[in-house]
Amino acid sequence: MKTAMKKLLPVAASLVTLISASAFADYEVAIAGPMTGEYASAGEQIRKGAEMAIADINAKGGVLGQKLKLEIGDDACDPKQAVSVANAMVNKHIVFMHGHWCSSSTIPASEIYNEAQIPMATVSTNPKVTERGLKNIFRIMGRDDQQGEIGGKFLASKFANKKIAVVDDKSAYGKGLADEIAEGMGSKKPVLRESITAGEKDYSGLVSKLKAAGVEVMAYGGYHTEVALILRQAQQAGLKLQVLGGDTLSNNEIVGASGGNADAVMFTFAPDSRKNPEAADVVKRFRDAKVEPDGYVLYAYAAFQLFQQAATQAKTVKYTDLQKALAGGTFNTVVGKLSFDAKGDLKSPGFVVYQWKGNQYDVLK
Amino acid sequence: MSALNPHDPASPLLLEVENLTMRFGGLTALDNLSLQVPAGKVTSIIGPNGAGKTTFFNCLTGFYKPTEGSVRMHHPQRGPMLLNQMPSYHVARKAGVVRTFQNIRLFPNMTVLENLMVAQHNALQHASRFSLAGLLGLKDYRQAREAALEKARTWLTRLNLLDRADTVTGNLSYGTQRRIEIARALCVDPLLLCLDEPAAGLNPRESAELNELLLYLSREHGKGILLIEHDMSVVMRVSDHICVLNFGHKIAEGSPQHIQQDPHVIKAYLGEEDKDTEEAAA
Amino acid sequence: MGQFIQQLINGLTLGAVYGLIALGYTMVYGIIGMINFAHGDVYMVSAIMAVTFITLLSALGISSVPLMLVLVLVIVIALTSVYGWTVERTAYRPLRNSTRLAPLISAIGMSIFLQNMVQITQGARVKPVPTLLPGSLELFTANGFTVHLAYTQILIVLVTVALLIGFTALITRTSFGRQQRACEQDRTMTALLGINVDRTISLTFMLGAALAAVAGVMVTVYYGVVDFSIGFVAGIKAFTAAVLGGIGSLPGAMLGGLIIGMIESFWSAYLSPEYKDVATFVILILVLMFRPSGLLGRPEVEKV
Amino acid sequence: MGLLITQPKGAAQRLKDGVGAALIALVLGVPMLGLATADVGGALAVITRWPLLAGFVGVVFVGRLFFQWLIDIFSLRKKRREQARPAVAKSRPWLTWIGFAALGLAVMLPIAFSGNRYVIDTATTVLIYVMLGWGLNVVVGLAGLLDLGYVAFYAVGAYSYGLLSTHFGWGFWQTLPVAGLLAASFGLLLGWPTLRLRGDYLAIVTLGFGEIIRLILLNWTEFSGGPNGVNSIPRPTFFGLPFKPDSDDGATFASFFHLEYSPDHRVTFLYYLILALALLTNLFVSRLRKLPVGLAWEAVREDELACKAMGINVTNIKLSAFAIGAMLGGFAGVFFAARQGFISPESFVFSESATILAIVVLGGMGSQLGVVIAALLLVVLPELGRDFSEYRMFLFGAAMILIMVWRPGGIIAKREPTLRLGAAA
Repeated sequence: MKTAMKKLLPVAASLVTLISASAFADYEVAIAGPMTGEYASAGEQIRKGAEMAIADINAKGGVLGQKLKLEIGDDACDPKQAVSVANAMVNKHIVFMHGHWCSSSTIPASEIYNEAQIPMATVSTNPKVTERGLKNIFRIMGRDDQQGEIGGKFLASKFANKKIAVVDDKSAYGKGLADEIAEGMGSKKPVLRESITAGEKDYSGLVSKLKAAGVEVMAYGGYHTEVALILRQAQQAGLKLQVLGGDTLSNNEIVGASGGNADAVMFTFAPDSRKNPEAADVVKRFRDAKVEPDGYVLYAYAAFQLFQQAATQAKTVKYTDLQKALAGGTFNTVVGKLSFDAKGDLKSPGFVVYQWKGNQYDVLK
Repeated sequence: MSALNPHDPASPLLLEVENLTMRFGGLTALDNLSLQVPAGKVTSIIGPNGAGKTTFFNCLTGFYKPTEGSVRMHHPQRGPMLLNQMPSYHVARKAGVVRTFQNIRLFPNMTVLENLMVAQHNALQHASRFSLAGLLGLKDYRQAREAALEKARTWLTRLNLLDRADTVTGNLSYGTQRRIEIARALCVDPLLLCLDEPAAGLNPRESAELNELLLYLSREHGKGILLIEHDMSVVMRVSDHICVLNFGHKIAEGSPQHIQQDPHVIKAYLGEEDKDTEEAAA
Repeated sequence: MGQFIQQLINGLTLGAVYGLIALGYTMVYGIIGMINFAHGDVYMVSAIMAVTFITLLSALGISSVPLMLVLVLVIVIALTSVYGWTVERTAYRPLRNSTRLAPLISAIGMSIFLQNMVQITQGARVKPVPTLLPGSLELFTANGFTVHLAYTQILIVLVTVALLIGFTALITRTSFGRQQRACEQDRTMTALLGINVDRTISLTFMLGAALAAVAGVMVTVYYGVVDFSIGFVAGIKAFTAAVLGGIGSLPGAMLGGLIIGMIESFWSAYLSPEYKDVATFVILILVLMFRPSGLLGRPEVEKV
Repeated sequence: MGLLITQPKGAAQRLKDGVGAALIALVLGVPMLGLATADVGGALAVITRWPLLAGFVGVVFVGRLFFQWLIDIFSLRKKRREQARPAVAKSRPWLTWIGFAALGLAVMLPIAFSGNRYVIDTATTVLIYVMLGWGLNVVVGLAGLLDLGYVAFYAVGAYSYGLLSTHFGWGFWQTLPVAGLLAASFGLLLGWPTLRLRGDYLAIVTLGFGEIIRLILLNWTEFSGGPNGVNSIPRPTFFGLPFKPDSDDGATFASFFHLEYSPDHRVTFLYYLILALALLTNLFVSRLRKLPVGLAWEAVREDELACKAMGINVTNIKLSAFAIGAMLGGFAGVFFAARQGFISPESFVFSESATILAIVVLGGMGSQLGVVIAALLLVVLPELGRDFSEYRMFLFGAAMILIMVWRPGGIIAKREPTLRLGAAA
């Protein structure tokens, strides 16, 4: 026990300075998500949306007369970091959280927010997020089982005579979604059920497998980068492939990345809020600021509208009242009217199938 | 080549090498070598560089598997055993044949004392019941450890290293490191000690001490000593028996006096001219 | 049959890319005996630069594909070599005489640093380039499966073969190659012979980076999409390839790359793609159990 | 670019050196800072940022001059110090005192920061890494075996608890020894065929093994939950008293001690739990190090052949290091699963192994106290960096390089002898 234990002195010293730095005057609100790492582009969308929302709210006098101050937490989609971010946020006495983004981060982090009685609005789509009986969590987007079902039914009816493969990227999100799509297809059975490893470059093995099986449509659970690569490689191999995926394929990176094949991509997503008349003003200001408000940008904006309206109704940011307001109310946001069921899921999630056309996506009739 | 018989009742046969051959690809490093090493005597292997001396040690101690031939150790308690079929650590642990290295191989970041304790690993590990007794600090482990320290202290004293005991070995002078390596080998309790050029790099006073030590070990402790050495002042003074190698062949064997007069040896060592003339004559 | 040939072609291309990156690993390992974990990120940096310069040159109106490729290769190789040099100079040279693990850790730090540097300066979004060399040869059709050989695949394999031959000649025939091999054998002795060891090591790093740069440009052209996180996976695969082939051996690195490319290609086409990395590593472990120095590595005889 | 060994003296020389550095910075900076690509309507366009580049080159120039000046001063001092350094290994009692002081602080921390769960939770993370570092230290620091797949054993421990507790209702304390043994067996399984490989070949094999374990956990959904991981892992209880709000079904920690329920109780309890586990680990490893097996580990690291010549079965010694390191990693994994309540393969990726290895090497191989300091640095630095958002990992990478270059032997580079003749007498 001679070379015994150590730790505290420097941690303590450094953390004291860290903590004393946070102020008290304003309401602290927070976003959390992958600001670094592979999925950093989603984090960037959330940040842009949140920053605009906070600026707008503060310009109009803030919430209950207090200005909002935005804290940004980076979990890099790593569950362990997510827990750490959650603890840090609790310590900063935030009154509202928008996040996290990856379901695998949202699930462990939400337990900490729940214990600390902090309401949160998330866009994580994994069903488990709201299935654990936590009262503080509100999902402002649909669930994978809902979008999977819609996607699956769409495939089964529209491509009744074509061979369909179901592929996922082995992420919790991708696999969950792909399973739901396969189930949603009902009696139409996929000819192939495959998984790939995200983060690689070469999917020619998958492509030639699809080609050999005569697959024309691929249902995909996962992120847009892999879809873009698969499409490029399919084109190279002389395979005409259409893809249907989930909300993550709304990322406009897919247009350039798929090398002109994006038109073959369909995806399920909540109704496009950019076309919402109520969002027109906000959308314009995003575009003026050179930010295309696609993907999660408007959701982040909406999350703080939600908070502002709920707090105004409750006339306080105390958890019990705020939670009650969120659970019971209906809120007008740039992504439409939001209200929640007992689990905290959206009452009318409404998924729509979109297709990319050029560098825009459009509802597919 | 006189068939000098090293057997006498006071020095029983320890090691018996028969027809040992070691080939590396096309190169024959040892060619049909036979040799007997008794206990309580110093047997030296000499020969020019590249004669196969170190290869011979490597074959004895399990580092190389000889191509042909056998190396038999006559263990006084455990009976005969074939070293050429044993893994190297068994050679030291079971057969009691322990070597040193030509280019010193100490544990350089550990202290002298720690080096000596590592050498007693097997006994200590046994006493610690694979660490269990050691973790609990049981009495018989503590006693074994005391005994091991005592042994280390004895050899440190004998080799004049006591004041260096707590020094990191890597920082010590070459001559001191040589002595530590011998002390470490002695802590394994060898029956046969194989020393690979122990006098290399020693100053005259240190080699004189080495002579004395070798004689002490063989005479007082009855250890068999197998010595590879270039320093003839050491070899001639301490050897009971000398075997001369050249290009993997044994070219001569016998007492120091005998070897000093052997024409083959003189030729191998000095005789470029002799060789040329002989070859020309042939 | 058709699918088999197709996967052979795909595996060959993939293997060539792994091999190119592995060559850099193996050269660096050979000369200073360290695993350069940042090598994959140097490759990533070069791919990002390739995107920048392809975009820039097309904006400047260069439309000839061969001219564009040559220009981009030259620029990216030159710039990446400077990155390779700087990495060695700042993170490894000060550690040259310390323990074996110190440079390994500083390489891991360098890998994190480069990856995040690119993310900050170039953004996190994936970077696409338009398909430069579209089209492919239709080789034949068997059972309704048409085998395609893309022009970029031909390009990659040709470039790789040329580089392998060139580098082997460089190492075996030139005085730099002799100095390089001398440094591998015994750095102190080489220095005593009046050879500038620092310079030789720096040059080796630059050459390794140059090879990574070629791989980076090829990947950009072939796959068309790169981002700041591609270095890690590529680095691990190339490292595996280098070890499989016998680390320190140039042909070994290429062979290792090809084998891994083939395993991945065939495993994902005929078996389950999700276990292809498991297959790669299991084969690596098996090979090392029977050939502890890799396929073409010289068996290390410890001198007693 | 400021850390080179060359030391030009004259002003002209320094200036030249600074200009050289600035030139290189210019070349490096053009493609990364000067030029960038941005997405404009679905296609890329190049944007230029020359002022940024000019600023960077300027900073490098000035920085280089300044660093050279600093380095000249430091290297002079270092030389003087080295000349004064004696060869005999001196005992350094102050290290022990630092150890005890740190222990005292560790025990006091939850009291000093009561209610601040972020600090306590971060300290818990530090302690997990300290424990992992001590475990890996046996393998890398003592036995000198480069293990790049240590996270595999951590995963084995975590999944043992995750699965045994959710499927069979095993408790934390029941699982702990089982998970340790299981992890140790995995260590033997990996070590037995591969330990004869030389250093870097062993490294890649361990890396591969770590990946294999992760990929199996990821893909074998029926067994491990696949990418969804294992959810709702029970938290450890305080001798059977759960940390829950008061309810009708049985006593809770709060009700038993007549406290008002607070989630902080559990956080604090977890902290003390890992502190105790870490202390036990430390005690265990420090004792082992002084036993024959510990000495043999270090001897194997120093010179395998010499060990064989001493009659030591090197394979067994290496295996024992591997198994014990794995077992400690398994223990840490059990705690990790219990603390997170949720585990998935994402927590057991290669970069985790790299972090643990970095802790061991940065701390100074074989040094127990060094591991603590390095774990603190590597956990707290990124935490402090949270305010820097995307610059966080960038600075972290730079810090790793700087620390290594500054202290190539690790923060505590010097080895303490395990026994002394003086003390033993």
